[in-house]
Amino acid sequence: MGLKVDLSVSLGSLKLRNPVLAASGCFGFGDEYSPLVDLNLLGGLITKAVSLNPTPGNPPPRVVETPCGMLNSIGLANPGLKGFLREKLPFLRSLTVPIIVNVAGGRLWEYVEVVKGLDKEDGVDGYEINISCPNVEKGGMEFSSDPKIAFKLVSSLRKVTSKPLIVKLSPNLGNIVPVAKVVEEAGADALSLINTLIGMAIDVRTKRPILARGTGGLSGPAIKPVALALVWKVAQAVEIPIVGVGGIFTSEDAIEFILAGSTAVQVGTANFVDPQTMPKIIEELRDYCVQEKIKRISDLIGGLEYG
Amino acid sequence: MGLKVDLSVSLGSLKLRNPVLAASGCFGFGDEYSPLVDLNLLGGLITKAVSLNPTPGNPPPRVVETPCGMLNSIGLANPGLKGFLREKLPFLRSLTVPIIVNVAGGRLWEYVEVVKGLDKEDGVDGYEINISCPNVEKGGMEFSSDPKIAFKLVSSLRKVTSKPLIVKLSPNLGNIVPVAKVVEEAGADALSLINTLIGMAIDVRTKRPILARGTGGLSGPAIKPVALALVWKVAQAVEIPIVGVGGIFTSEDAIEFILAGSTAVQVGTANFVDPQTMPKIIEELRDYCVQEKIKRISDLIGGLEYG
Amino acid sequence: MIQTKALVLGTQRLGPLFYRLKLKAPSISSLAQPGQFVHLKVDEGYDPLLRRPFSFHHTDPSQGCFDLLIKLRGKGTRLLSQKSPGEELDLIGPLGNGFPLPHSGQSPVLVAGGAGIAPLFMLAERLTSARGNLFFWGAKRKEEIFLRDEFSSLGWRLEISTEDGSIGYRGLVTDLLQAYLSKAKDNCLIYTCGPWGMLKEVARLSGQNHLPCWVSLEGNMACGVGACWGCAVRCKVEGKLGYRRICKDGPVFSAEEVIWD
Amino acid sequence: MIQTKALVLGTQRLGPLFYRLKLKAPSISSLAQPGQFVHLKVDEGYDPLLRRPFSFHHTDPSQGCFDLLIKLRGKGTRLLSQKSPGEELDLIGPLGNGFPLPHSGQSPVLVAGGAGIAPLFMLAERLTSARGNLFFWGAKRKEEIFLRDEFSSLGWRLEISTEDGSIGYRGLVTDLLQAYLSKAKDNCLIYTCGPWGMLKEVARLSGQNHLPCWVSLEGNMACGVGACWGCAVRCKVEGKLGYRRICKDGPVFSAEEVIWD
Ligand SMILES: Cc1cc2nc3c(=O)[nH]c(=O)nc-3n(C[C@H](O)[C@H](O)[C@H](O)COP(=O)(O)OP(=O)(O)OC[C@H]3O[C@@H](n4cnc5c(N)ncnc54)[C@H](O)[C@@H]3O)c2cc1C
Ligand SMILES: Cc1cc2nc3c(=O)[nH]c(=O)nc-3n(C[C@H](O)[C@H](O)[C@H](O)COP(=O)(O)OP(=O)(O)OC[C@H]3O[C@@H](n4cnc5c(N)ncnc54)[C@H](O)[C@@H]3O)c2cc1C
Ligand SMILES: Cc1cc2nc3c(=O)[nH]c(=O)nc-3n(C[C@H](O)[C@H](O)[C@H](O)COP(=O)(O)O)c2cc1C
Ligand SMILES: Cc1cc2nc3c(=O)[nH]c(=O)nc-3n(C[C@H](O)[C@H](O)[C@H](O)COP(=O)(O)O)c2cc1C
Ligand code: FES
Ligand code: FES
Repeated sequence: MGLKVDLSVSLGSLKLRNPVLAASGCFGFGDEYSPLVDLNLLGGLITKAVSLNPTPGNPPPRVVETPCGMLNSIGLANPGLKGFLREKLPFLRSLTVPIIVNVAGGRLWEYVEVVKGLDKEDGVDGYEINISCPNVEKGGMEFSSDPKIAFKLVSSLRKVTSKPLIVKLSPNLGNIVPVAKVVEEAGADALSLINTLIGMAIDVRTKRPILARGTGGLSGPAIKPVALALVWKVAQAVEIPIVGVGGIFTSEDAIEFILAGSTAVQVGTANFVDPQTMPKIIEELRDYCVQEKIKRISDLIGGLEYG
Repeated sequence: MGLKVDLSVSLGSLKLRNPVLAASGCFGFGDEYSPLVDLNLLGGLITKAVSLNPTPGNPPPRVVETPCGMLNSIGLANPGLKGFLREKLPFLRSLTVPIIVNVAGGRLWEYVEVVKGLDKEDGVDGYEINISCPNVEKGGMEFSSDPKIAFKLVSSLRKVTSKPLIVKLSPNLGNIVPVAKVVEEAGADALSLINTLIGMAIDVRTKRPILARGTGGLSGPAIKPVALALVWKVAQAVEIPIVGVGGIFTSEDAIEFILAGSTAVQVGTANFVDPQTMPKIIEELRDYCVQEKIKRISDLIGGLEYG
Repeated sequence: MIQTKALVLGTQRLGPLFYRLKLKAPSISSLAQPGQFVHLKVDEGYDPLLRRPFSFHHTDPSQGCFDLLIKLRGKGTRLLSQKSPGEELDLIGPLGNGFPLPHSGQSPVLVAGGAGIAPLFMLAERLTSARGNLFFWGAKRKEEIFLRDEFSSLGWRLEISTEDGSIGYRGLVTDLLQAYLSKAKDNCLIYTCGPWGMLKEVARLSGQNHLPCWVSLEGNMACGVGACWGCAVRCKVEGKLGYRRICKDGPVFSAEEVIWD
Repeated sequence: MIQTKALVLGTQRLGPLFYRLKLKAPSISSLAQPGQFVHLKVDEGYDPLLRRPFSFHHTDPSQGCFDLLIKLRGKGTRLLSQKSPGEELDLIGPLGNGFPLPHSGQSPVLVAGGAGIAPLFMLAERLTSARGNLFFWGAKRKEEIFLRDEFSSLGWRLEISTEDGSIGYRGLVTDLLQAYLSKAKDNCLIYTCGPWGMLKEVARLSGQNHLPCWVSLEGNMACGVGACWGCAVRCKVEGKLGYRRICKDGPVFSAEEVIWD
């Protein structure tokens, strides 16, 4: 079949050669997976969260398998802004794919400092602002559970960078739409949906929670239906692009998210199960477009037929 | 082993011979499963939702499998109060186990009418008030998403019945604790946690949602970690008993919920997968207690060791 | 209705998309009627989670056995195709109402589309008095047609259509039926099973010709026993628009009862 | 580090709780070092979801093969025990750092608890110059002790303890170690693998006797390649409390590095 398919999509000013990104925390800083995967095939790479100061993370156990999913309470373990610049960025810079740094913080000014500290750096192509991590005491969820605080955070960041700002929202909210709208209004270029759901597992022999912190974040195929429903809902409420994430393991999963209104998708837990997931999905998206005679994958975005 | 184990637990004035109940909507009105299961073994049976008027339910498809779960949009299909009294109650009355009627409505007064209409009936041992169904336009979620409305509903019901009132809450809320507290204050005897999570599945060939209504309620093992985390959280905030539900398929699952603070548990989706699930769990709970030298299963409630 | 373990006796490939699964479960085998089905757990564990419904395709109660005829669709049907003799499957059955048998004087005509052959073959086996009658079977292509020896030994006249014309009439099975009915048979009783669009057309042709017609429907199921109302299909219920359960009120319905659009 | 398919050559029961899984994957086999592990996908599908880590137990690079020694625990290890020759498993390996070999003059002493035998057996195979040295192995009961012929042909002196005394010394393997160390061996180098409580005691005894000690740790893993920080273990890191990854910085650590309480 001679059809040339255009897989590229845009998140604000950020152009991706294909819509498949590595999800934050599920692909480290790229280097760990480079022996197994040709990173330059990806649409982009979102780093593990970077906070201002080095963060050791939570006590173990930090992960446990659940039915079709896993819980994690990594606790944003990361080398901090300086450590990132010194140890991680040089490798990332050597790649030809867009690098999006996932930014986390305990206080508003910490987010601002991290973005400021990264903004002049070559090789940082955008930010994913993590206001939705269920595994830290401060920050994280707080910022996304109150629209006013979310507005303030995003507008403060908007002032210090002109690079693409993607804001990652939590599914652990009653109604996600008000926060999504406020974040859009504050100048975000895109939204990532969703972070993990709060979950728990108990060891019936020891009568203790399996994760040292009690609860953790649920990811994997188990949460796909929840993520998809939220993407669909938010896509009808905002104009900015959405990056869908949650249980994407196959190209069909990716297409479901795109049809529901995602411009791009992220692959998280699936990388642990099969590091070849992203290259496979990209290849199969191309095949799907050829079969369905879709010239540009961007024509599929929000293409759900309903009602 | 000669140890005699006491599996009985109490939900307010309702005494159950064991803590395993059939979840609403997942065991019909009992009769459908009676050829396969000895219903009198159960701790209790919660009926499919009963509304004031007969409800045909939603257009098909109404169910679809998802990873370790399923989505449903049954839409509270039921024969209505009169149909229930005429067609379903006589059979239920013939059983020796407590019958809890799951009550749904579009408006506050409809809930009140249903409870009034059932209250004098022999064979109705309590109510589970469904203020958490994601699959109907009116009622359902509304009642649980606003603490004030939830308070009004439960106190109105409290006035018309002295039978046990169990209120079933939705996981699709940001913070479930305020509603839980308000419902307790309004006089509920117990809380059921959780109803289904909102989810979606898309057919990539037809580009349409698989469920005719777009979204549906996610149940099954996939949601167990979420249910468990909510039970644990609410158990620390209220005094009244909690009935845990969400992905319980094995006796270990049931014990996890009991340790997290459930007084009783409900088995839903598992009945579809294996109708023997409830009798098996009851048997295995007994074995577990013998092994662990626990005389009364009620000693396990909230027995999680943490911190 | 019984829940029991069935022993896998073997699987047999019938072309690229179909296979026959031979099972042994005497209690089920002796009760099974054409048009009824079993609801079976494909595998231990949670993936796939729900049971899968399959019609009885052939029974041999004297041996305590029965066959399912399965078309490869997704995960569940693929896993089933890989079962080895000696494995066990948990199943519930017989479920559903089954095909009502013809009254004396009625002349049954069977119309199958694709995998719809599964229950109709068993019906053909039971309707021994209908030898010489017509069995229409439509498929996409030659490779999806099989069982021809079985049909000839049953004594039914098999008329085949394929969409690509690789065997039999080129076109839809409903074209064959239409042609046949145009030569009018007043005492015909039509039985049909297959994809929705085909059933709808068979229902239309039957109605047009004032012939009674039994359709066997498929739909996503959860419980399979009538408890969850997950398998609802829009029907005329006591004159009004309502729903019926495929698993319990069906899978066989009168074509007139079903709301087709 | 390679991701590849491994061919199942067979499984072999070793008592009620253990079995050996023989795999063929030449690229992996030739790279494997004692103490390293593979991360493997037990089954297609989502249940179980995550890969499972297993240490190399024995390698035969000339044949492109290697063995895993697996203790039945949950779903994953049960499914693996049911694999048939000819099936394929997706695996990633070799992973982790492996055991540092002894310096000349150091006399290795190996201490295994339960399934901890798996990697230590391969280490014993490689340390041919240590023939005659001591290998301590503790288990619950007789049925969990096997491989005795293999040990005698390797030339190691196997000292066994069981908790119920059904074979060897009755008590804990650390009692045996303690007794041995009390007769002091200044040039001992201890290697150990087993449950956390046992490792902690071995670490304590080593410290007390000022002996170097390598421990191989287990812990829940997600990625297995160092990316997720899910397998963290509390360690002294540059003098401070910190975390190390079992999969990447380990699974072998110096006993002094690990924070045991
Ligand atoms: C009463 C009845 C009798 C049937 N008899 C036969 C038969 O004899 N031979 C045969 O090949 N098939 C038959 N089917 C269809 C068969 O049940 C589906 O093809 C099968 O469930 C698909 O499973 P899967 O895991 O391979 O597909 P998937 O597409 O992976 O299944 C995903 C989900 O969709 C459901 N599903 C998908 N397609 C169908 C369908 N057409 N009908 C019902 N559920 C579906 C599955 O049950 C499952 O829950 C029958 C269906 C019904 C309702
Ligand atoms: C580096 C390393 C090497 C290992 N080598 C061996 C070996 O050679 N032989 C052997 O029998 N076992 C070994 N183990 C332990 C083995 O990985 C677990 O027993 C196995 O994962 C249990 O899987 P399951 O599905 O049967 O158990 P389940 O309890 O059902 O597993 C549930 C989850 O817990 C995890 N889990 C449970 N127990 C352990 C454990 N002890 N360590 C790590 N994860 C666990 C599983 O990976 C899974 O995610 C090793 C572990 C590690 C970390
Ligand atoms: C081990 C692990 C670590 C994660 N760390 C982060 C993180 O640092 N920042 C963040 O925004 N999301 C983090 N996430 C969430 C993922 O990026 C993703 O939103 C979530 O896992 C759902 O997608 P999935 O089901 O494909 O994994 C983490 C998830 C996992 C499983
Ligand atoms: C098909 C189906 C129908 C349901 N109908 C009702 C209902 O009528 N009323 C109600 O309160 N909950 C209803 N539920 C929710 C269940 O009672 C239960 O809360 C939920 O399924 C989670 O438990 P599970 O994972 O064990 O199924 C229904 C669930 C399913 C799957
Ligand atoms: S599948 Fe449950 S009622 Fe038919
Ligand atoms: S398992 Fe992911 S870092 Fe070790």
